[in-house]
Amino acid sequence: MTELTLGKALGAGLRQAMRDDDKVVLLGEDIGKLGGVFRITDGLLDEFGAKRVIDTPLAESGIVGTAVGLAFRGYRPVVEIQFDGFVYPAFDQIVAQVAKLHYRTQGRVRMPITIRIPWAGGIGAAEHHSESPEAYFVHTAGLRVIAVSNPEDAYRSLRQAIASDDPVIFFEPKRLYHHKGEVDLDASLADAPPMGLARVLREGTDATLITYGAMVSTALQAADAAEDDGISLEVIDLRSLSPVDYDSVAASVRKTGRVVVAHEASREAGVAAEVIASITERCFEYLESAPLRVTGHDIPYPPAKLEKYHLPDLDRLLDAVDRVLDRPNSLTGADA
Amino acid sequence: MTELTLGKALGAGLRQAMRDDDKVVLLGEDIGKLGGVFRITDGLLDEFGAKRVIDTPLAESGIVGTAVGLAFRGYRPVVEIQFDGFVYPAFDQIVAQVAKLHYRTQGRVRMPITIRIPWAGGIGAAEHHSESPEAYFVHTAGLRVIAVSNPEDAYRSLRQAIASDDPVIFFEPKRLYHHKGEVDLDASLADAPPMGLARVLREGTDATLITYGAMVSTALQAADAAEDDGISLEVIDLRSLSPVDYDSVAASVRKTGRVVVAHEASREAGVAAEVIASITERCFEYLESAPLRVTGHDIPYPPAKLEKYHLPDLDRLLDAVDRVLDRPNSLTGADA
Amino acid sequence: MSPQITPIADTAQDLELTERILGPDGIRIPNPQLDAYIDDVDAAQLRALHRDMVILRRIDAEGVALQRQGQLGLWAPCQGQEATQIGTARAIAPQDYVFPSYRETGVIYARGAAPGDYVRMWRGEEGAGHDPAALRVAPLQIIIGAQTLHAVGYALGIKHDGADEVAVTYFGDGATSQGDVNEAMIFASSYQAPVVFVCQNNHWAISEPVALQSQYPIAGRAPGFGIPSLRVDGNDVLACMAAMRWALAHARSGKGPAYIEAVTYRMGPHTTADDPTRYRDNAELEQWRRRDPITRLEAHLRAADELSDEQLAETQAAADDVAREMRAACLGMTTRPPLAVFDGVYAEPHTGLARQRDEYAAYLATFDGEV
Amino acid sequence: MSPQITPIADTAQDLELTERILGPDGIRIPNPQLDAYIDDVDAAQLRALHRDMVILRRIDAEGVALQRQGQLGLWAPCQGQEATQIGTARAIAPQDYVFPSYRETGVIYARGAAPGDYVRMWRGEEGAGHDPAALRVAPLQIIIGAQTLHAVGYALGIKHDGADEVAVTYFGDGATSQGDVNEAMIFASSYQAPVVFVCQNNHWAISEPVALQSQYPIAGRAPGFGIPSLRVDGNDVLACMAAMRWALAHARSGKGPAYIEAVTYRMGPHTTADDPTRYRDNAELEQWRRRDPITRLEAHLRAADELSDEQLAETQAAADDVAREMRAACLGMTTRPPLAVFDGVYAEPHTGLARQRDEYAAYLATFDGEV
Ligand SMILES: Cc1ncc(C[n+]2csc(CCOP(=O)(O)OP(=O)(O)O)c2C)c(N)n1
Ligand SMILES: Cc1ncc(C[n+]2csc(CCOP(=O)(O)OP(=O)(O)O)c2C)c(N)n1
Ligand SMILES: [Mg+2]
Ligand SMILES: [Mg+2]
Repeated sequence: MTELTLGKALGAGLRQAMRDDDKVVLLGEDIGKLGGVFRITDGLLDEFGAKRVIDTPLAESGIVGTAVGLAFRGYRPVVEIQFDGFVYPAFDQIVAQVAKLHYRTQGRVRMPITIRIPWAGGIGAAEHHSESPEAYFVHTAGLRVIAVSNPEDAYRSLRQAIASDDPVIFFEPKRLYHHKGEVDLDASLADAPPMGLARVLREGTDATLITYGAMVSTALQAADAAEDDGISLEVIDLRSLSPVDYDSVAASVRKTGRVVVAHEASREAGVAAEVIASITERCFEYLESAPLRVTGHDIPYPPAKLEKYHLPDLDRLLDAVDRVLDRPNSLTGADA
Repeated sequence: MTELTLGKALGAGLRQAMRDDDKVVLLGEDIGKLGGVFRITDGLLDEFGAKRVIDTPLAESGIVGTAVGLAFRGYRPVVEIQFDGFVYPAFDQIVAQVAKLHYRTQGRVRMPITIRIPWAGGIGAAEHHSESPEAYFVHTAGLRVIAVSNPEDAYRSLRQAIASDDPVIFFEPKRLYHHKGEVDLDASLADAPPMGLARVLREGTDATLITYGAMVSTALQAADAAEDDGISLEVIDLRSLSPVDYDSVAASVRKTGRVVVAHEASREAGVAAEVIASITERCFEYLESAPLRVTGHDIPYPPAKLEKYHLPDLDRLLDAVDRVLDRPNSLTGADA
Repeated sequence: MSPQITPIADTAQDLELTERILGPDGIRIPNPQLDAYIDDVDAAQLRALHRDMVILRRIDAEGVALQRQGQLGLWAPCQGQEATQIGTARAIAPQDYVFPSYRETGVIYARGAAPGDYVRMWRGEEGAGHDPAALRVAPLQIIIGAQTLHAVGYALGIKHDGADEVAVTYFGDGATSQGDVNEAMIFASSYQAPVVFVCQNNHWAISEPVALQSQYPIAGRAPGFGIPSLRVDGNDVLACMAAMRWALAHARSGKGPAYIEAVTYRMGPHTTADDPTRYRDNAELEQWRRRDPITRLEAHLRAADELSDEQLAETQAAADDVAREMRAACLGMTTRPPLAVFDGVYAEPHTGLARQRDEYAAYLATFDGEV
Repeated sequence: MSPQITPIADTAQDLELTERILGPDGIRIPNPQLDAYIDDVDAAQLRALHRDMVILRRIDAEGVALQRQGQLGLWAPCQGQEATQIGTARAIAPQDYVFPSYRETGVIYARGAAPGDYVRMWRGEEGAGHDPAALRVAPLQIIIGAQTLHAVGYALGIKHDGADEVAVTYFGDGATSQGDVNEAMIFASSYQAPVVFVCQNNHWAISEPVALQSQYPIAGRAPGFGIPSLRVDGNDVLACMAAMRWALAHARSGKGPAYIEAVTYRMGPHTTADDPTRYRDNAELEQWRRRDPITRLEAHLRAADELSDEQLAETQAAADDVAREMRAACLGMTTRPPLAVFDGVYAEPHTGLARQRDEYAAYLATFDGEV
């Protein structure tokens, strides 16, 4: 095991994937000499050369469209979108081409494209640098959507995403890039759990807290805090947002009967809505209270000085836990 | 009252809005001489001239970006996207500019832009001509989203959307363009119900069927068919998809305790997920069974010959009604 | 502020001239630039080009007829554009790969399409009418301009593989307004990718005249991006072939992308759903009818006594045969079963979709009286 | 296939020449094209331009300092680009409207920004640092190229209103690769809209050299779209002003869009988050330091004995004053209260958001000991 930051783990995952398969090529803005604005591709140009680590002109539709052409030719392109808010110019190529070409051709043309997106807020960034666009891709049939929350996951899932014959939108919580964790760099993919599985990070009995990405650590902190109050929370890291591993989720809900789903993205038609609708369909008779969402508000991402009033934090999670447990909470007032 | 098709009602709505306010201008591909591929703008070039009915070069990002600039100058642009599947090249301008400029400037710059989208399937069209992208826009804070289902609604809501100081994504069910209904062309907007309200189209007591757009008539047929079986369905046309009129929806659910939400769009993180998650939050104690979704599958829109196996129809609605009523259904088998 | 500014280049360049080899009357015009590119084309080859164009026109007419008879959902006629499509496509080598738009019936014909390939997509049976690997042609693209970037990516792959191949992409005059098409030129130029851009300027993008997209010759844009271009008479099959040979040779030799604008005319409606009388003059149509690409080559061959009545009749019969096969293939098509809607969404197993499929199968089964 | 094809235009046109009025040494070079555009510029005006550039450099340095001290989240330095920004912006009339990118500090300065306007956005207090209506400048745009289309739409409005105004848009060399920027040229040309495109080619798009976006002079693209263009020395404030006056006059007179590429250099990092030593040579930096726009104008004024030491000192003091005001405004800013996150999402009441706001207010209230 090696201790790595999440950012370095991603870099190691890219390196390993490129060593494993010489059809893997990287495309993106500033990924070459600079190593990307987050340095995820640092050193890869030196090791693999400019034919495999391709700095592109500044145009996201162009990047993804070029990746599609490379996939037609049998390559396995890995695209870096510089920041979450810059994926929208590529939306048409992703939704109308990447997601649909396999279906359009009845499986004759494969699109093993991985689109990496440094993702979400909490870093005090300027506008368009803190977006959580995952629901757009979850709603798009033909794509798989992964969100990682720790170095070990990052290393493994990125390799799995690249090895997958399906297109994968791969979300990297940028505020965790410098967080460290143990990674087994020699782990073989063959032994790894499939890419689509959720993970129960902490077992509990009173309520299930479901989230993904950077909010996983907030959820774990909430579970710690709740424990002090005598509440036992189960924490699930979804990891795969499409498909969601509903078997694991449902097993937990059947046990606890109470659910909070949390994410940074805004609420309307977000991932939490999907998870709650599915949980309700599958586990209705087990539910003891209404599953609740703790999410960003339905507002554009606010200016940096105000982002803490937008992002769900420990207290908001705990308040929702109180609500699903019918304990006094912000809506009932302290003495309900 | 005048009998008009939905298409003609939309044309009349545009005409009235243009007469009411000379800052209203139309932009789109083929909207001038041709009157649009669906002839919605037929006759408007003759009446208002080429400065107000503007044929654009073939580029959707360009169209919406140009509309943004016109809005900066105090115009009230109405954009026609030729078909639902062609809105994606404009996604960046819609999501990063149209939806956010008012917030970005703390309300100093208004974006009273209406984006009309001929929408959804059921007409045997080629690929990209039958998309239901509404959830993308519902998930985007800063936009309002309207979906009409009949001529009277179309005429009124379109004028309201154009008069609104907020950007509105306006979905027109293209398979209903030729459906007729009574329209009061002289109705004043001042007396009209606000744009955001849902409408109970049929009262019932056993279950609530919630939908919008072209599926409203399927839902009404389902209610007729259910009645023959002694089942009383309440049918709600959402009309506004963002915001959803949850007061009306919740009132119905509190009465019936059972809910089916239907749409053509695919299921994962779709509008039905949002509606069910919100209903569960608000009406949990009233629910007698799990709210269910009847939607398109999570697949790209299939080729025309197969679309009937994708689109929810009368029988799929009734099967879901059976499920929420705990009657024998496709999953329990006939003798459950 | 009186002085006349001379901007970097004069926008109204002398671009109205299109390259030509056959005049509208079929008489050969010396073309010092292009002649050498077709000096191997003898009478037999000219007859083959003629035959291709006649067959293509017949295929196109059959497509329209099948649509009118309710056998196809839609058809996008290419009548008038036969010289552009045949002339360029016949220059492409077997190992090259083509990224076309929806109107390139002639291109898939030249690449060896089977009779059913023309109609499978338009009939609504499948998303792509042909097997891309078999023809080395990507599925016909409906999203305007999207395929041009795919061609560039493919060409970048060719370059990195060191292969003796070229990627070719076709698109319309309207498409030149799309961001993607411009980005494609930029990426192609930046990577010096072996890709040939073929813009079929057929004067219309549905109801919009080309002047709305560009008041200047479209081919004039490419040089600004570092891409050499030619503007050819798109109704002159020889000029189209010669120009395409030039472009392919340029790309093949490692010099990067090349661009061709073929100036032609869409004689029919945009698609069978369109009514062009709403927006264009009959006079314009008549003018272009006199520039018909097939008549032109026929006049040339007839003048040289290289096309007999028997040969003409044989060609027409061959065209009818192809049309018959196409119709038979169309009428003989069976629609895949309902559960096929779930096929091919993903290449690998997908838990979410598997469940939806199971539930839908159970639902369908209720109609069999089964449970 | 031997003959040399002459494509439509030679891609390697004689574009390397940039228009100049002041040489790098500050000596005036006759420029028959541009001279007449600045024949009214006397020594007092030259000193004013010099003063603008000095103040701008000082504002920029203060921005960097404030960021380093943790007062701003980010800053995008424009050091090196003073002549481009001041020269062009000082040519713009009060009634014109500007659509800039994030780097145009000099443009909002020239449009009359208040001290706090420079930092409000970078500090993360608001989405836009200034009031667009007050300056007639749209919010600084971060999405590369998006603002160019807004300028075209605005210009179309100007044209339809029959107003004596021009829309101006600024963007970088990297931005020229974006679809939007190309679509903007197409729409502008098609509508003959009164818009001026100003590309600040500062040689870098973060770590990417301009050659990755274009191996040919960027100004060479515009003519292909029917837009006359000039390529000017972006470190020559007189050339920038003259070219801009030409472009504005062109647009104002109803002749449609015009395009300027100002060739300059970004002396600092891309933003304060960037480390340019990772990707560029010190030698290149040194070379450009010798072309400094302020030194150049100073040399010119000094040689003509039009800039005294006292005047220089006074200018520097004025610049320090502006910086002080800017710092004071920055440090004096208060952040809006938590519930302000809900303000301005919609212009009209919104039931969904009103409810979220109420719930969040109730939640916040729990921290006051209130219920
Ligand atoms: C992105 C997108 N926008 C709009 C359309 C609708 N549409 C289909 S064909 C067409 C005109 C295309 O014109 P052109 O590029 O000249 O090609 P042609 O049809 O003349 O061959 C339009 C607007 C589309 N298919 N895709
Ligand atoms: C759509 C989009 N993609 C990527 C980025 C990230 N980004 C910010 S600035 C920049 C480089 C811009 O270069 P250029 O246009 O030359 O302007 P300059 O920064 O040199 O002024 C990039 C890639 C962005 N802001 N927007
Ligand atoms: Mg055309
Ligand atoms: Mg730059």
